[in-house]
Amino acid sequence: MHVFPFVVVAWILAVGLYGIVTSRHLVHQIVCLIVVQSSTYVLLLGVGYRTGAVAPYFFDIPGRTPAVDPVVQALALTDVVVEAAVTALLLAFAVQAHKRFGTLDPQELVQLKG
Amino acid sequence: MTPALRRWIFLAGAAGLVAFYLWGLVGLPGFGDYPGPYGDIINRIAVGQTNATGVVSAVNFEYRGIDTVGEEFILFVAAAGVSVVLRHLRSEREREALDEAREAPPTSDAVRYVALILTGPIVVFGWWLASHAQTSPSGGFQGGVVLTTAFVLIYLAGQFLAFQRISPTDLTEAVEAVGAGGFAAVGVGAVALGLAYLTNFLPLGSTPGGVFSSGTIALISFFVGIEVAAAFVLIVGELVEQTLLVREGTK
Amino acid sequence: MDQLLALVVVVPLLMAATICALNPLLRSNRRVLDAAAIVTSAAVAVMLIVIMFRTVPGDATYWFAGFRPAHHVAIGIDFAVGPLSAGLASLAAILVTASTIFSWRYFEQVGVYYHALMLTFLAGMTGFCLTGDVFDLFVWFELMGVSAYALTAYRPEERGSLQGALNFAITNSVGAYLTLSGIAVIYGRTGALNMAQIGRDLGGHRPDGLVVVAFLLIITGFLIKGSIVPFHFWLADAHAVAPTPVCVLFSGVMVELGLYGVARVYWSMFAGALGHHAAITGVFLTLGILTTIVGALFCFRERHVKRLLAFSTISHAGMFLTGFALLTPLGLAGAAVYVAGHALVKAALFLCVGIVLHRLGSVNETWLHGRGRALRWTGVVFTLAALGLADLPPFATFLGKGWTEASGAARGLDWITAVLVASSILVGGAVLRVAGGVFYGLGDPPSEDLEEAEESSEETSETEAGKDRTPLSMIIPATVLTMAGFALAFWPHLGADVQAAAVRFQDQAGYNATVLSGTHITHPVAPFRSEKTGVTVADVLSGAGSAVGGLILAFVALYWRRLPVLRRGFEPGTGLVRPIRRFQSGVVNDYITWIVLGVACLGGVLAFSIR
Amino acid sequence: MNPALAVVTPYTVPAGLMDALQVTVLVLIAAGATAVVVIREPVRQVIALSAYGVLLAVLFLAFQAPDVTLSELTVGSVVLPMLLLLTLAKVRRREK
Repeated sequence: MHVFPFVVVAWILAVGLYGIVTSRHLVHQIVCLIVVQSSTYVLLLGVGYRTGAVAPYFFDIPGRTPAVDPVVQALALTDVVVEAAVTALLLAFAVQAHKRFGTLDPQELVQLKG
Repeated sequence: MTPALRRWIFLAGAAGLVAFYLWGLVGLPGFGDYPGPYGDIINRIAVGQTNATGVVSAVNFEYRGIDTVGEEFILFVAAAGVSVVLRHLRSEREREALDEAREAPPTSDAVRYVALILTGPIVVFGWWLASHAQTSPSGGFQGGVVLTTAFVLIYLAGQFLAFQRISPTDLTEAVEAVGAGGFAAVGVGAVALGLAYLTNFLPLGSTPGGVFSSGTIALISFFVGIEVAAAFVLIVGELVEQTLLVREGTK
Repeated sequence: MDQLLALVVVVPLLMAATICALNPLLRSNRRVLDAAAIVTSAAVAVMLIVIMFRTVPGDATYWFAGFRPAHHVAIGIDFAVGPLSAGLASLAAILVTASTIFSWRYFEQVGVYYHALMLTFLAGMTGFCLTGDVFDLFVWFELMGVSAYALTAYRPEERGSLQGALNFAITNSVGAYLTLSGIAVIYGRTGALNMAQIGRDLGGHRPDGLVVVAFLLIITGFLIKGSIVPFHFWLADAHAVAPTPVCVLFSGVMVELGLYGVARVYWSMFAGALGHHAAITGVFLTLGILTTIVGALFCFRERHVKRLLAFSTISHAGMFLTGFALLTPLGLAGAAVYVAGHALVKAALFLCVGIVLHRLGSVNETWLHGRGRALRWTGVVFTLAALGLADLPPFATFLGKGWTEASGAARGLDWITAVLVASSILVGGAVLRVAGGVFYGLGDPPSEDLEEAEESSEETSETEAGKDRTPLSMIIPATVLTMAGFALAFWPHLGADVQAAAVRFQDQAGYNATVLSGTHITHPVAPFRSEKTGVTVADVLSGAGSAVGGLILAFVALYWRRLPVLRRGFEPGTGLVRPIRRFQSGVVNDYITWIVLGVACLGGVLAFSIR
Repeated sequence: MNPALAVVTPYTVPAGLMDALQVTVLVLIAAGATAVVVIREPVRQVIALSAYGVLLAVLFLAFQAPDVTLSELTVGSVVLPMLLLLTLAKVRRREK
């Protein structure tokens, strides 16, 4: 359990990148980008975790109870919003690209090169 | 580059990247041993300083409030970008097609009733989340997204026309801008009083955890809630409109 | 506490929200929108210049929501601003002002969103320059990025602009997530997000794997934004298709902000731990020189004028990175002045290209040959700016390059001079070739490359082409920017002031004290001393040599087919670069592959050289 | 704080059980991410993504992050799949 969550993080990152690189469909590629980003959530919450501690809410528990790190949770929330925003924008691009190119294969979405 | 060649180059690179990444990750203190001090300090002082018992909201809206301002504007930009990119699709002819498409909602009755029944509770739930940022695991963002879901249910329940009635685009845009701008403006309130930007200048309330406790945190959470709900409604609305357009085109 | 520090970010954001809220009212009233955007960005520029001068005696800090550090531990987010960061941010604001003025007559139709996106873009760039918190750095980086993606696709009816925006967004998002991973890793070690605090906690220990990994991951996103080889592929795709006023910002400051991010992160967080290892210089110098050469070669063979300027930006980004890589105050000061001078003339060049597009409806050098004769004043401004880009004294660019070279020579790296001069000649030659061919009809039009002709055919709808007059609102910003690039070199004590700012930027202990204790201490402990900054004969020779070389090269390229040697079958530049061209495939899958391979290779080199 | 509430001892899951839960979910997440990438048919992939979002949400709950759980559930397994399906609907109709 010492490093296992972090190994999973590296695995998710690598798998997501593999998906982006081998993708033949833009929507598939965007989903793979979501997977890449999900590795950062697991990493963030993983580094802020403390064994046996409670969630950082002190409504009905005493203020001195050991709690996990609230900061990484705030960062992860920001991260989720960024994910939603970037994905929405990319999907709009994809819809337009499909209209203009008639395909969503990144290899054929080539207007410019060189 | 052929796909096969690309895959091999990638696999070589990824093997190196993962090895390198793991070399760094094994240097972490180990899972479950968060070393502090940032989070521990916040956990110790937050309830006393802000009267918010939900410390994550206190971090989001107060200690690291400027981050959240940036974050809300990222969403704001995304909604604007989606509008820019998709609105160019609509020529006049397509607009007419769209008006016709609105007449024919392809939803089954069962789905409609279920959706209609769910809408009320979801609005209430979303509102509760957005207004309890300071006490419990919730906040403007989650509340806003839940509110969006309510709009989508209305869409399922009725028809696209109703969706348009609930959220005429201009109004939604204005609400979104007011949400994002309102958050930024709450911060300016502190500047006007000679305090640092985003300083919590409202009374904190007498008991930690009350709905109106924690001063600006509750206010900011409210603005975030409407900003998020409006932004997602805009994004979903644009995509729904696109889908309807083509549906009409294939008939 | 200086409220201006918060207002420079908040004001553009509030204005963006306001104009969107008033969308129905403003939609038919475009001039109000234009005026709002111009006034806001100009006001931000003025505020930032004021901040820059106020921070000359010592860095300023601003703690949001009033949470000052308790017992030297930061609990809030700070803006920690010195003259270099404020100067770079004001450069961004100046360019946004110039391009919004230019847009006054440029777009036939423009919605509310264009102005709102320009303002959020400005806020993102400003926040990125000023922040002292590493996660906040990521937030502004993303705001800047998302605004830039949306602006790239501002004309989605064209195929190229979608492809450019997609490649831009996907590569830069992957980079941003790697940056975020690095931030999370370093947070796991130090439990801090404030850059000064992280620097203090890391300093004094031997760098282990975690520190090296965090450093490389964090800067990967910035290197991608900074278009450093092999992470540069997205740039030409995005620049070729973004609306020209937006290109001004992309080339002028956005790329440079990426490199600023590298320097900021290194000097405030990692310098103490990584040491001023020869390996750091080696790695960044290699990247910088490689980028310089690749960018210059691609630039010279390009016929699509916007892409040509884009590749010149890549080449210059390499030169800036070279200045940083020396790790000396003079190298950093040279890079800073070079960035400023380059931004001004590059912006002027892009604006002139916008005018050409507005009047003639094309950016294809072959087609445009001789057709720009009527645009006399535009031709003069373009040529002057091109000479500035080729480092002709007394444009500020020659000082920046000269100081970088002088500092390199002082570290025994004389060969840097040769590489920089050669690249400047190639880049200057390419741009001057365009100037001579398009505006004066000199020589022969370059031979038509069919593939490229197709690429640049889709260039007409961003502005209503075929206008008879050039509006003053277009030519004046271009002229003023060129003159500013000229005047910057005459700034009294420019070298001494900028080098003093660079010394402070590199003084990690001083930065820590300012941020965490609120005290100003000056004890330059940088490993390299300040150097002499006056204008030396070597600076003038190197700058003038580049410009003259560029002129000669431009004439050779224009009159190539009339020269008696090697006339047949060999166009200068093309044969040289054709094999490399395959790399610029336009397929984002390839670009991500190169990014992954690049990070792995850099990681390997760093792992074996720093320990 | 209400003194009556202050004496309540928070319920904590026994450490061994928590470890087991976390390991199980982490393994499932690694498999889920792989599945999302490997499934090439876009609509099925979106469904897999939705399930992956739920897995992440469970993990975040086990990491004591209820706030992030809620966000991940609403965004990761509802809103994003919805946006993706709308995009696919648009794109597929055109292909016919």
